[in-house]
Amino acid sequence: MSETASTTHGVLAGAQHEHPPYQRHHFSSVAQQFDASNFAMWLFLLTEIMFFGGLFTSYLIMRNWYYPAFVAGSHQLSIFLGTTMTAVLIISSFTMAMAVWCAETGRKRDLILSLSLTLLLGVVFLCLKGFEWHGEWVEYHVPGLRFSVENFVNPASDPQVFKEYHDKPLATDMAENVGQYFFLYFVMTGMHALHMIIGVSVLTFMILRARAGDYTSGHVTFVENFGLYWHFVDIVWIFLFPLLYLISRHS
Amino acid sequence: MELQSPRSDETHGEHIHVVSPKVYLAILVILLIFTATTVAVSYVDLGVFNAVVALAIACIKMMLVVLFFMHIKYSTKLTKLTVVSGVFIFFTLISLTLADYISRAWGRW
Amino acid sequence: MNYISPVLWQFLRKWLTHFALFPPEASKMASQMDALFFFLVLVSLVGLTVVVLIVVGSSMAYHHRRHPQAVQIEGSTLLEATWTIIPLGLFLVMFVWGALLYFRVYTPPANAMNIYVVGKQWMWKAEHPGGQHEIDALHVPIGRPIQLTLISQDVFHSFSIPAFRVKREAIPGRYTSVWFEATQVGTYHLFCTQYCGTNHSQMIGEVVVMTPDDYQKWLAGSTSGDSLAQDGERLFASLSCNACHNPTAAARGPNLVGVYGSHLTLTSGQTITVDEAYLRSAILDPSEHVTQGYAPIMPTYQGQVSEEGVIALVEYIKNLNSDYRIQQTLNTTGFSPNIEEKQAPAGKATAAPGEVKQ
Amino acid sequence: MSTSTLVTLPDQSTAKIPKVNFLNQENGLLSWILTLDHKRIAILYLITTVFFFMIGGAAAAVIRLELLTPAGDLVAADTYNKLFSIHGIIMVFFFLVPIAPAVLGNFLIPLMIGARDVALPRVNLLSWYLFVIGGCFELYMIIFGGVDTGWTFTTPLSTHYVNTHVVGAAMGIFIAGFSSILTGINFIVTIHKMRAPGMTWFRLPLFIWSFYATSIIFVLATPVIAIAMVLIVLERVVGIGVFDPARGGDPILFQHLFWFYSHPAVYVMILPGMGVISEVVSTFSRKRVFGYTAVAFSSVAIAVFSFFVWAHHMFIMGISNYSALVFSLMTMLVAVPSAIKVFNWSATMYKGSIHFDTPMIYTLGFLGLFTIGGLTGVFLATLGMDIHLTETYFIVAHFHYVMVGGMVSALMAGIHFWWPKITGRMYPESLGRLAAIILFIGFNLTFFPQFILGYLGMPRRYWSYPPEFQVLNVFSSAGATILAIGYLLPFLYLPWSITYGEIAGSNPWKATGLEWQTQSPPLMENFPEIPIMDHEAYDYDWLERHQQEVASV
Ligand code: HEA
Ligand code: HEA
Ligand code: HEC
Ligand code: CUA
Ligand SMILES: [Cu+2]
Repeated sequence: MSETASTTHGVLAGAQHEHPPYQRHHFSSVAQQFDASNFAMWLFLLTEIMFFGGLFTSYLIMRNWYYPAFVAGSHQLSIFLGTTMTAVLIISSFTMAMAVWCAETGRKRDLILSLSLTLLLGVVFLCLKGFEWHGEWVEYHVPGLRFSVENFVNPASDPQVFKEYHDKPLATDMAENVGQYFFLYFVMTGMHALHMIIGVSVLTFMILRARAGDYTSGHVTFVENFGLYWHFVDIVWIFLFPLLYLISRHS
Repeated sequence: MELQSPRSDETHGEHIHVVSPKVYLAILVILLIFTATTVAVSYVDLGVFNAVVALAIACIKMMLVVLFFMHIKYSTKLTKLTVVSGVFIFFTLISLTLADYISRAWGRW
Repeated sequence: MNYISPVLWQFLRKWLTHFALFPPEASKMASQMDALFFFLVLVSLVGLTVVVLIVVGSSMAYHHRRHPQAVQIEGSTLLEATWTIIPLGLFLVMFVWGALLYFRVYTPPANAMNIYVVGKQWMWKAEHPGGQHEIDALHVPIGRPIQLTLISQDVFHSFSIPAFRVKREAIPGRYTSVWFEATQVGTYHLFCTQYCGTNHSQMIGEVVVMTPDDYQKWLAGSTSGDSLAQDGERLFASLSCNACHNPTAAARGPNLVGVYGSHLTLTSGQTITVDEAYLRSAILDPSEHVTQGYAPIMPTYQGQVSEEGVIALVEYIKNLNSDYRIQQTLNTTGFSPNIEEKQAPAGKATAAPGEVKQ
Repeated sequence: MSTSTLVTLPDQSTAKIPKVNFLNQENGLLSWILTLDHKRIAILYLITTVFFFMIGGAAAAVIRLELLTPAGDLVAADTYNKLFSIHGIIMVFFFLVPIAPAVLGNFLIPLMIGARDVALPRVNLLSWYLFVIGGCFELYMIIFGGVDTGWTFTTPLSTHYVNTHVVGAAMGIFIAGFSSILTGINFIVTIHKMRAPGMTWFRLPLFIWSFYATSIIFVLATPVIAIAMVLIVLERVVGIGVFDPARGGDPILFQHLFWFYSHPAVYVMILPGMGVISEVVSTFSRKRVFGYTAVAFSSVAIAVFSFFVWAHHMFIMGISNYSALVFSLMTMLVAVPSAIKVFNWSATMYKGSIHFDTPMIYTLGFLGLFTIGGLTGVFLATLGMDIHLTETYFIVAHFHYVMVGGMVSALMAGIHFWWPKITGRMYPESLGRLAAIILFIGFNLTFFPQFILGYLGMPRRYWSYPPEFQVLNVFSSAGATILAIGYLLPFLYLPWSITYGEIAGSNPWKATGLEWQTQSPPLMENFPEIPIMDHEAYDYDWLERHQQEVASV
C-alpha cells in the first residue's frame, strides 16, 4: 500500500482543495459526504421499521385472537377508498423517484414539477385519509371516544355494508373487540399519516429550495435521502392496506 | 492518485448510479398491477391463504420499491446489509413474540 | 447502634447468633432449589476465584517496578477457546438443571388438591374447595401436593412463599398455577412480589402449614357452610345458566355434564381440552370459541360475575357428573338456595356470593 | 523505559496548556449551546447527565433511609413508590444509558478514528436538545407529583390504576429515546465513513468496537420502547388499547415490547464500559489487549444476541414454558462473550508492566464487581432458580452490581482516564485512588447484603418489610453512605482540578490511541492535519519510536 509512503504528510488538509459550497468542513470529499448521509438515512429507516414493528406485532396477535371482530371492522372500510389511496401513494412514489432522477441529471424545471406532483399526491392521500376518518367518527367507530357496537351486533343497522357482505351478527363480547381493531387502525394509520404530514412539509420546503436551484448543481443528497423516506412511508402503506382493508372480503 | 483514500472496505463509485425513468415507469406499472391483483384476490375465498397471498404480494411490492425506487439494487454491500439486518431484527421481534403466544398451553389461540 | 434502634440491636445479636443465609426449607421443592443454588454459587466462586487470581497475581507479579518491560502477547487461540468452552459448558449445565426444576414447579401433579387464589389491590383471597375463604392467609396440610390456581382481579400480583421457594404471578384475565408440598409445620411469610401500586408492601400474609389432623379441624372450624361448588350451583341458577344448559331436549346450549377434561371441537375446526382456563373463558368470552354444532348465542357474563363467582361456577362445572345436579337447579329458583341437605341461613338468600349486583 | 510513575513524564513537566483549544476557541454561552463541535456537545451532555445522576442519587439516599427501619416511617408508601420509580427512570433513561455514549463516545470517537468531527454534527446537537426536552418532561413530572409505576411501567397498573404523571414520564422517555437513536445513527455512520486513512477495522481501538455495538442497539431497539410508550399514553388518554385485559387486550404484550428494548438497553449500559476497560487495562499494563479479535467480536456478539433474550424478564409472568426454555438458553449464550472479555482483560495484565493509577484501580474494581454481577445474572437466567429469586432484592443486587459496580466504575475509570485530555489538567492522584477504594468498599457493603436478603425472600419495591430483614438493610444503608462519599469526592476534586490541577500534556499516560497524539485539550477540529494510521492498535513499540522521533525533531 502507499500508506507508508504518504505518512510524511497528512492526506488532505482541507484548505488546499477546491470545495463545492455544500461540502461541509469535516468531510474530505463530496463522495464521503454523500455516502455518510445516505447511510445515515438508511439507518434512520431501520429505526422506523422497528417503530412500526411494535405495531405490527400487536396487530398480528389481536387479529389472531379476534378474527371475527377484525373481519367485521375491516368490512367497515371502503375498499374503493383504500385502493385509491394505495394507487395515489404508489404514483407519488414514482413521481418522487422521477424527482431524484431530475436532480441527478440536472433538470431544474422537471424537478420542480415532479416534486410538486409528489406534494399534490401526498396531500390528496391525506385528504382521503381525513375523509375516511371522518366517516368512522360519524359511524361511531372511534374506540374510547365515540364508539358503539351497534353495527356489529346488528349488521343490518349498516345497510350499505350489510348489502355487500351479509355479515353475521357478532355476540356483544366479540363486538366489543372490534374496538381493538379500530384502535389499531387509528394508531397505525395515524402514525402513517404523521409520517406523511412530515413528508409533505419537507416537500414544500424542498420545492422552494429547488426553485433556487439548490439541487440541480450536483448536490442531490437531500433529494435522494428524502426520496428514501418517502418510499419507506409508501412501503408501510403497502402493508397496511392488505392488513387493514383486505381481511376476508369474500363471504 | 494521492487523493485515493486507503479507506479499506467500502468502495463507493464517484457517481451514484442513475436509474433511468423507463425502469421507474415499469416498476410503477407493475406495482399498480399488483395492487389490483391483491384487491381482486381478496374477493376469492382461499381460506387462510387469503392472508398469505395478500402478504406475499405486499412483500413483492416492497421488494420492488426497495430495489428500484430506493436503489438498493445498485448500492453498496454495506447498505444492503443494513437493510437485511433491519428486516431480520423486525422478524425477530414478531416471530419470537408470536412464538410465545402460539406455544401457550391455553392462550387465546 | 443502640441509638439507631433498640430493635436493631436486638436483631443484630439474634442475627449474629443465628446468621440466617437461607429461609427455612419447608417444602419438597426447597431442598431441590437450594441444591441448584449451591451448585450455582460453587461454580460462580470458582469462576470468580480464577479471575481474581489472575488479576491479583498479575498485579503483584508484574507491578511496573518489578517488571518494567511488558511482554507483548498477541493472544492465544487455545486459551481463548478454553475460556469460551468451559463457561459455555457450565452455563449449559445450569440451563438444563434449571429447566428441569422450572417444569417441576410449574407442572402440578394430577392428584394435587386445588386451592383458588384471587389477588386484588391489595389483598390475597384464598378459596378452598370446601368453601372456606381466607384473606391474606393460606392454611395447608403437610405432606400433600397443593395446587394453587391464581388469578388477579386488577393488576399483576405475584404470590410468593420464600420458605417453599415457589412464586407465581397472578395475572388479570388468565389462570396461572403453581404447586408445592409442605414438609414442615409452621407459619411462613407470604408476599406479593410484583409491584402492584400503593400498598404493594402491605399485600402480605402468612402461610400456615398444619398436620393433616389440625388441618381437618381448621377446615371444620372455618367453613362458611357451602362448598365452592355449591356456591357455583346457586350462581348457575341465579344467572339462569340452566335456561340453556340443561338436560332437556329443548336445551339451546350443550349439556355441561362431564365437559371438564373432555375434548371439544370448535367451529373453527380446532380441538381443545376443557380445563379451568377454558371454562373461565367460555363464560366470559363465549364467542371466542364456539363449540361445533351450536349457535354463538351464549351471552357474555363479563361484568356480571366477579372472579370469585367465576371460580365458583368453574368449580361447579368441574364437579358436574350427573344430570341430577342440573335438574336440582331447575327445580329451585335462583333466589331460594335451599339446596338439599342444608337450610341456608336467612339473609343470605338475596344474592349468591360472587354475583355482581348492578 | 522509565520506571517512574507515568504522571511525571518529561513531556509533562514542560507542558503548557495550548493557547488555542476547543474550550477557549470560541467564547460566550451561545458558542456553547449552538456548538457543532462534538467535544463541546460531550461536555453539555456531561453536565446534564450528572445533574440527573444527582436527582437519581438523592432518591436513592431517601430510599436507603426509609429502609433503615422495617416500618414505613420516614415517608408515605406512595412517596416511597414514587422515589424508586423516579430513581429507576432517571438513573436508567437519563443517566446511565445516555452518559457513556453521549459523553465519552461523543468526545472520543472522532478523536480515536482520526476524524474532524462526527459525521452529522447538526444531528448531534439536535440529539442533545431532544435529550434536554425529554429531561424537562421528567423534571416537570417529578416536580408536579412524580410517577409511581416503577421504571418498568407494568400494565395495566400504569394505564388504568395509577393517577400519577405517567403520560409526562412516558413522553419524556419517548423524546429522549429519539436522542439515543440519533446518537446511535451518528456513531455508526461516523465509524463507517469517517475513519482516517489507514484506520482499518482491525486497527480500531476496542473502545470503538464496543461503541459500535452499542449504537446498533440504540438504532434497532429504542424505537420499540418509543412505540410502547406511545401506546401507553394513548391507552391512558382514550381508555382503550392493546394492553388492557378488561377490554380484550393483553398486558403481557406490553412486557414483550418493553423488554425488547430494555434488555438490549442493559447492554447499552455495559458495552461502553467494556470499551473503556479495554483501553485502560491495556494502557496501564503497557501491553496490547490479549486477543484483540475475540474482544472486538464479543462486543458485536453481545449486541446481536441481546435481541434474542428479552423474555428472561418474564419467566414467571405467564409466557409459555417453551418460550421460557428458548429465552433461558439464549441468555446463557449471551453471557459467554462477557466471560471471554473478562478473561481476556485478565490475561492482558499477565506479563504486563502494571501501573496503579486511578483509572486502573477503578478498572480492577470493575473486573471483580462485574464478574459477580454477571454471574448472578446467570443465576437469574437459570429457569428454576429465577422462580425463587425474581422480584426480590437478589435482582436489585444483581443489577446494581452490573450497573453501578460495573458500569459506573468503568465510567469513573473513563472520566479519570480522559480527564487530562478533556481539560488539559491532572486531578490529585492520591484523592483519586482514595475515592476509587471508598467506592469499592461502600459498594460492596451496600449491595452484597442484598443478595442475602433476596435469597431470604425480601421482595423488591417494598416500603416496609418484616423485622427480621433489618440488620442486613442497615448494613446496606450504611454502605450507601460510604458510597455517597465515594461519589462526592470526585465531584469536588475534578472541578477543582480544572483550574488548579497540574498541567497534563498531550499524553500523560503514554497511551497509544490517536486521541493522545494530539494536544490536550484538543483543537476544535481535533487534528491540525488528518493523521494517517500506520500501525496496529495498542502498539507500544510504535509509541516509543514515535516519541523518540518527536524528541529528536
Ligand atoms: C448493565 C446492566 C446489566 C447487565 C450487563 C446485565 C447482564 C446480565 N443479566 Fe441482568 N438485569 C439488569 C441489568 C443488567 N444485566 C437489570 C437492570 C435487571 C432488572 C430489571 C428490573 O426488573 O427492574 C436485570 C435482570 C435480569 C434478569 C431478570 C430477572 C427477573 O426479572 O426475574 C435476568 C434473567 O435472566 C438477567 C440476566 C443477566 C445475564 C445472564 C447477564 C449477562 O450478560 C452477564 C454476563 C457476565 C458474566 C457471566 C460475568 C463474566 C463471566 C465470567 C468471568 C466467567 C466466570 C467463569 C465461569 C462460569 C467458569 N438480568
Ligand atoms: C444506573 C442505574 C442506577 C444507579 C447508579 C443506582 C444507584 C443506587 N441505587 Fe438503585 N436502582 C436502579 C438503578 C440504579 N441505582 C434501578 C433501575 C432500580 C429499580 C427501580 C424500580 O424498581 O423501578 C433501582 C432500585 C434501587 C433500590 C430498590 C428499591 C426497591 O426495590 O424498593 C435500592 C435500594 O436500596 C437502590 C439503591 C441504590 C443506591 C444506594 C445507589 C447508590 O449507588 C447511589 C449513590 C449515590 C448517591 C447517594 C448520590 C450521591 C450524592 C449526591 C450526588 C448529592 C445528592 C444530593 C442530595 C442528597 C441533596 N436502587
Ligand atoms: C342463551 C343461552 C345460554 C346461556 C344463558 C348460557 N349459555 Fe353457556 N353455552 C350456550 C351455548 C349455545 C353454548 C355452545 C356454544 C359456545 O361454545 O358458545 C354454550 C357453551 C358453554 C360452555 C362451553 C362448554 C361447551 O360444551 O361448549 C360453558 C362452560 C358454558 N356455556 C357455561 C355457561 C354458564 C356458566 C352460564 C351461566 C353463567 C351459561 N353458560 C349461560 C348457551 C348459553
Ligand atoms: Cu400485589 Cu404487589
Ligand atoms: Cu435482561
